[in-house]
Amino acid sequence: MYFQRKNRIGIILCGIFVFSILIVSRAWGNELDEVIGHLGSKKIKEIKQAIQDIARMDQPQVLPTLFALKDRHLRVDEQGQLFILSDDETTLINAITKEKVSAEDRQLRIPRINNSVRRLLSPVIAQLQLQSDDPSIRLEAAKELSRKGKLTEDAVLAIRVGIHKEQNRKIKNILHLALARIDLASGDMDQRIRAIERIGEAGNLQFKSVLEKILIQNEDASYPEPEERIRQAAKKAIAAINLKQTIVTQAGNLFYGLSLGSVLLLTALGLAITFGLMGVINMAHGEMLMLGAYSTYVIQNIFNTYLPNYFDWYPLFAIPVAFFVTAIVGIILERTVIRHLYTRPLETLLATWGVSLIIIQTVRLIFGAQNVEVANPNWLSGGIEVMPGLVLTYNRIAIIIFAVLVVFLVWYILQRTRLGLQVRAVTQNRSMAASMGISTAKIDMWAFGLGSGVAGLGGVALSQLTNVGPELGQLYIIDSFMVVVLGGVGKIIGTVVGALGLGIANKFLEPVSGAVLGKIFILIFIILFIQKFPQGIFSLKGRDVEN
Amino acid sequence: MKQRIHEMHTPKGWGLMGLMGSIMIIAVPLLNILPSSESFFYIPDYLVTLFGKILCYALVALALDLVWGYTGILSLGHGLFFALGGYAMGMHLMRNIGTEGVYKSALPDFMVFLDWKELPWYWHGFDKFPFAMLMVILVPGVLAWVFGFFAFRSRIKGVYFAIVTQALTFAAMLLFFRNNTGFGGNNGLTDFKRILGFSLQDPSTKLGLYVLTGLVLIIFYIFARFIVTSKLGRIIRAIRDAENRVIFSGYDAFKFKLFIWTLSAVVCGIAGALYVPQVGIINPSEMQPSNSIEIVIWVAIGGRGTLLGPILGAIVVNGAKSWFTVAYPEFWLYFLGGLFVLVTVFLPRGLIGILSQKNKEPLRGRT
Amino acid sequence: MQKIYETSDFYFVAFLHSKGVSDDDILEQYTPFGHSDYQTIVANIKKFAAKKQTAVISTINGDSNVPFYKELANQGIKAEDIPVIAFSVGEEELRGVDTSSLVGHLAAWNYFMSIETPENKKFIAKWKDYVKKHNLPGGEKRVTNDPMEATYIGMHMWAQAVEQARTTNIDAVRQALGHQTFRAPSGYTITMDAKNHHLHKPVIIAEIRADGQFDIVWETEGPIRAEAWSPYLPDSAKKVADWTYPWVSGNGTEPRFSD
Amino acid sequence: MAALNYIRNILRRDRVFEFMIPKPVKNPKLRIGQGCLLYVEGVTVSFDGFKALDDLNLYIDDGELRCIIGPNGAGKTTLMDVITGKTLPEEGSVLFGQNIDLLKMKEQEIVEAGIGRKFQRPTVFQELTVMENLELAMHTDKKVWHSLFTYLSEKQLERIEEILEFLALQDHRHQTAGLLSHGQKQWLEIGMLLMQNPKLLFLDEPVAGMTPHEIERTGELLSSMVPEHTVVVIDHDMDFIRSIAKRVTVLHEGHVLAEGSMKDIQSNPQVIEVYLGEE
Repeated sequence: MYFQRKNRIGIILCGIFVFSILIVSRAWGNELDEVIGHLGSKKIKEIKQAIQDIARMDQPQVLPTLFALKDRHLRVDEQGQLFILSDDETTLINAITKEKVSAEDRQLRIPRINNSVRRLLSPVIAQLQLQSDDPSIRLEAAKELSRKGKLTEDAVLAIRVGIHKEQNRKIKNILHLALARIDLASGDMDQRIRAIERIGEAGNLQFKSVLEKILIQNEDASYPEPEERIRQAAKKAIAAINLKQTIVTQAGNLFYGLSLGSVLLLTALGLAITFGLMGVINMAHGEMLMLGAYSTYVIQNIFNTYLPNYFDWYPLFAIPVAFFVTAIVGIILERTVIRHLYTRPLETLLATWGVSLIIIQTVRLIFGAQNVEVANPNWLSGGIEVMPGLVLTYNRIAIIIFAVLVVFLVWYILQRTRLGLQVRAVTQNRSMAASMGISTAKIDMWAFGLGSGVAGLGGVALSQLTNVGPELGQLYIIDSFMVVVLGGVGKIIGTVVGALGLGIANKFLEPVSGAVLGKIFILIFIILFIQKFPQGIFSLKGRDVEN
Repeated sequence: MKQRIHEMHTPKGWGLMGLMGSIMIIAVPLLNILPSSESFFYIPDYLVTLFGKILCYALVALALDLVWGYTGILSLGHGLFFALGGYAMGMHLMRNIGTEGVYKSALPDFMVFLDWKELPWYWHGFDKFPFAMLMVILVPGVLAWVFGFFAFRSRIKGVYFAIVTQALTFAAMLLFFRNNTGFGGNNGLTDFKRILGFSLQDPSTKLGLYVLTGLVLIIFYIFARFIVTSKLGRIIRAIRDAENRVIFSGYDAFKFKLFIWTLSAVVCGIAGALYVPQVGIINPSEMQPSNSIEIVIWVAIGGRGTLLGPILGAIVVNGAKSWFTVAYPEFWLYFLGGLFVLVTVFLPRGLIGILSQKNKEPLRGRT
Repeated sequence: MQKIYETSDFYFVAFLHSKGVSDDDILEQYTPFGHSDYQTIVANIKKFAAKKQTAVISTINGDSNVPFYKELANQGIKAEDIPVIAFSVGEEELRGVDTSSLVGHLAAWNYFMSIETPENKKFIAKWKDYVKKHNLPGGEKRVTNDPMEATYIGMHMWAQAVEQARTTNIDAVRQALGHQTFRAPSGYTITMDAKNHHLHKPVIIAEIRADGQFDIVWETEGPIRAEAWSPYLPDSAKKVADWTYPWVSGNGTEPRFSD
Repeated sequence: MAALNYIRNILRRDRVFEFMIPKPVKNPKLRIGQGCLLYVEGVTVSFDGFKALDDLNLYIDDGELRCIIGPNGAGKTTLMDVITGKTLPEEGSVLFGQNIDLLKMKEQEIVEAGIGRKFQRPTVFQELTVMENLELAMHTDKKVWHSLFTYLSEKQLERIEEILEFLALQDHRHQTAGLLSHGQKQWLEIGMLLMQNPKLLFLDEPVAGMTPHEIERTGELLSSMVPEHTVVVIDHDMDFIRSIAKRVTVLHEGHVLAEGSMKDIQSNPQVIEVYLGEE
């Protein structure tokens, strides 16, 4: 075995890659099939051994079988033959002979794997993927390998081969980084220093402890690492990692803050219209969010049943549906309850609280008291690693963009349309507007519908982040009011600044004080802030303020 | 003096009040003690406890009516003062368990559980009943005074005030949820054994607490009636209607508001202190914003600015809750929500308004 | 191995200390109730895990689990890198989550719906019938879980005890309850401890599957005798729980009414 | 400079940290010299850069009936806000008599010192009876505790009756104020001011919305109040002003444009241009 590997290195160094692979695969043909067969073993130990053997043989054609094992699509019949179940779960493909068979009438067993198998499996898959023709697959594989703390000899070998073959600089660098830990221990001084420099450049936190070991002092103040140059390089690299991590942390906080702020903004924007502009203290606002989220849930189910191929696009369809559903509920609420209360604004608080209880109970009776599942579509799952240690998740990014769009929509409607003009006129001087021929009742209705509809949009966003249940709205109602009051009633820009400010402040505070105290501090800050600026950040000034 | 008594109630009103008061604190206990448990008139022990609990709520509603119904200050945080009074009492009861707790330690059980070695400084003194009672009054009182001082000084009014009080109780709830705050965290304080040497499991102690609650309610009702029929009562109503005019009539409206606000908080604290030994537990969920809104509901449904209305509201709503949540649990929220919408929209003077002529007049100037 | 706590439990930390884990290797994170923004916490977990092999012990309860798991998945934390073990997550909790990216995270409980025993098949079938008959929300997707199984066992044992005692008198039933056995859906015969009235149950650790069900990865060999008090804590070890007739004691150092 | 502004802000009376301001002497005795009751000097107030009052000077003599007129936005209401303590000017001084600095006092202290104010919109306590309205306005101890235990004395009742008669509201004494007619509300408010026994009275548009008959009656009422009280009337209604005015001050863009008898004012070309000319 040892001979063969050494032989292979020799061949590789000669650069005759294709040829070598051909030879090797031919040489291992039967043995490989046998190893693959062990993947279906009943014993986890044997499965692990098989994976290790596969890593040694380095044959990418095993990949589909490995994926099937990982995703529980691998099946074993009584004879121990392996089959790969297709995605639609109708057909089986023999893992070795590749022939198709029907999924019916077979007693099949799923090989059991656990985390220790997966830990073994992922780097092997990555190792095999390094031979892929698709650069993006190679990139992901390289990243996966560079993340692993310990690499097997086979993986190291595969990486060295990969580096040699690789044309793409980016992938090459990542592969070098993956090897850096190994190179650190190499005998070649230059190689070691290069490895340290690479680690420093990459700035990954996981290498910090490795570098710190180099700098450990013995009790007699001497260093186990005798080379001054290495130590200097390590120091520099650690400083670089620290700097990068500080940037990552702060950039992370900023992003998290923006994202939390956007969520707050989306939940509060509808309230900024119904409460801020119209003066209705709408305690059922949270339930509008909840209805928006449930609308998303219903649309998701419809797509799942009737349009499974377009499932990924259900949120886009849910946006207008949620808007109209909640807008209609809002309009009904306005026409039946709120219009009686415009002269008694504080009492809208009481009546809408009653309405919120009724909505919650109705949703409970229809959908049940438990949470319902709203799945992220593929394009909203996962995230992009912009820096090592900082993942921007797609759903958060989408929500930030969505918040911008919704703010723009609200701004446009209020400032650039006739309806908006009339809404502003009615909210500023009801009797004057009425005497100018504006139907205040209609404007109230549309404005409340708009506010509720925007709350529904907030609900769509929330459904992608958190659980959807009847009590969803209750969690956000207090925060929403805080944002609007902080920003200053009657100003959409105040709500925007208030929401983003609170979100960012919260996220910079959270790592320092913890989530619980952070929240308490924010609440106390708001209480104090309102003492000092009773009208919020963007207050109306002048002599009408008191009224 | 005679004239003042007359101003507070007509003779008929005093008579009616006396009747209701005696039903509350004489008839109920007698029906609990005298008839056999099979008798139709027998009031079982669990009902006495339930009544006692509802009377505590009535006391809170009465306190809120002073600030909201009469002074026009809507508080969405009165549950906080109630809970603080309850916690002060709970701390006393907790210390009174002595070494009979689960862990046989001199420390309260939850501290042993959290591996605390000694009593935090703010728990000292609570083993003494008079000190604990002082704290029942001082803790909610001082908090309300400080909060009111800044809020009223900055002329925070209406919705803003309501929302800030809501933030206050929410922040306090989060604080009390933490184990490290030292009040038993999520579980709060419970497993009480005795008060002033009387076992809390004993039905006679519960009856005694019920009668005490009834007495406190009657006394405070008379006191509140005295306040609202005094010149101060007229001033706070004037503040509700036109605060600027009050100021330009030479009154420091700020001080009047602060007085009535602090008084109201103290009464809530006392109600909480009476509540805790009867129900046997106090935990942060009492500080939930929705609890405070429920207090507002009692007052509004009963009829604010009437003193009697809020008491009625607390009894009706909580009575209905006890019945509904057993008989038709899924319709309780419909009932409460619907009642609330209907009362706010069509009966702004509440249930009591149906009984009095005044409901026919439009409600003016109130927010 | 290092551990991270989501909401703290004093006992865990004490247990870890007793196993020689230093405070440096423990990161505790608390959240307010109903918390839904786990960005910072998940980022902290990642940062912590960059240094050493890390496992997360989550005592998050109820609704907050969904946003937590979503954030974990979206920030790319895989079970094989940083496994999360939860004590109050079961089939019902996962009903609101897309579990495909949570595969491999762990849960510890006494029962899982995926247990393959005839008793469990019967139990699930009964539940499905009930759901259908009462037209419960969720319909076909409804699952069974540990608390349901516990209630099922409890009701049956109580009924057995009542039959044996021939009365519903509390003390008589309580006395009859000790020693009751019942063939539980988990496939084990569950016994109520005659002395402390706790149930002897199996402990099962299972991995989350992509379909929201659990794969059992480890289980005790048969039911574990229930201890009323922790033998590891000196204060607790002294205590007695003894409900054997005529004693009545749930939380004392000696049985009450022993004569 | 920014820091200085911040500190100045903190020290402002209408802000939170009031306890940092030195307290004025409580209830100083009013000293009037040279017949002048109120000195307003160099007062400037601005809202968001707009100067509502711009270096305004105004002097009111003891016992006179002064009318202040001016187009919308001239700063009339702001001027009253400054004098009665509702708004704090950036610059300037306001002295009541020779010794009372109004800028250092709270609204209710200013009232106590003897300055009454009627708002533009009638603000009476809608849900209290006419008598209760007058009772609350009465010049007496206005502390919290005192209010809780006090009764109306015979003498105070007499005073209330006297005012009721003066206002011709005897028949309405037990009616809630909200049910009064608009004119009656205005009178009730004037009556409430009189109950305070003020030295100086500010009336913002006292005849707005009144019938001609009511206007006439109000004019008589006001005229009968001087010289016991010093009365300042702010109004638009030129006929009404003409009927009562002895001295008139014209405000324009935050400062005094002209001052003199009604005749002088009517012939002042500047005034005609900015104000009367519009009519």
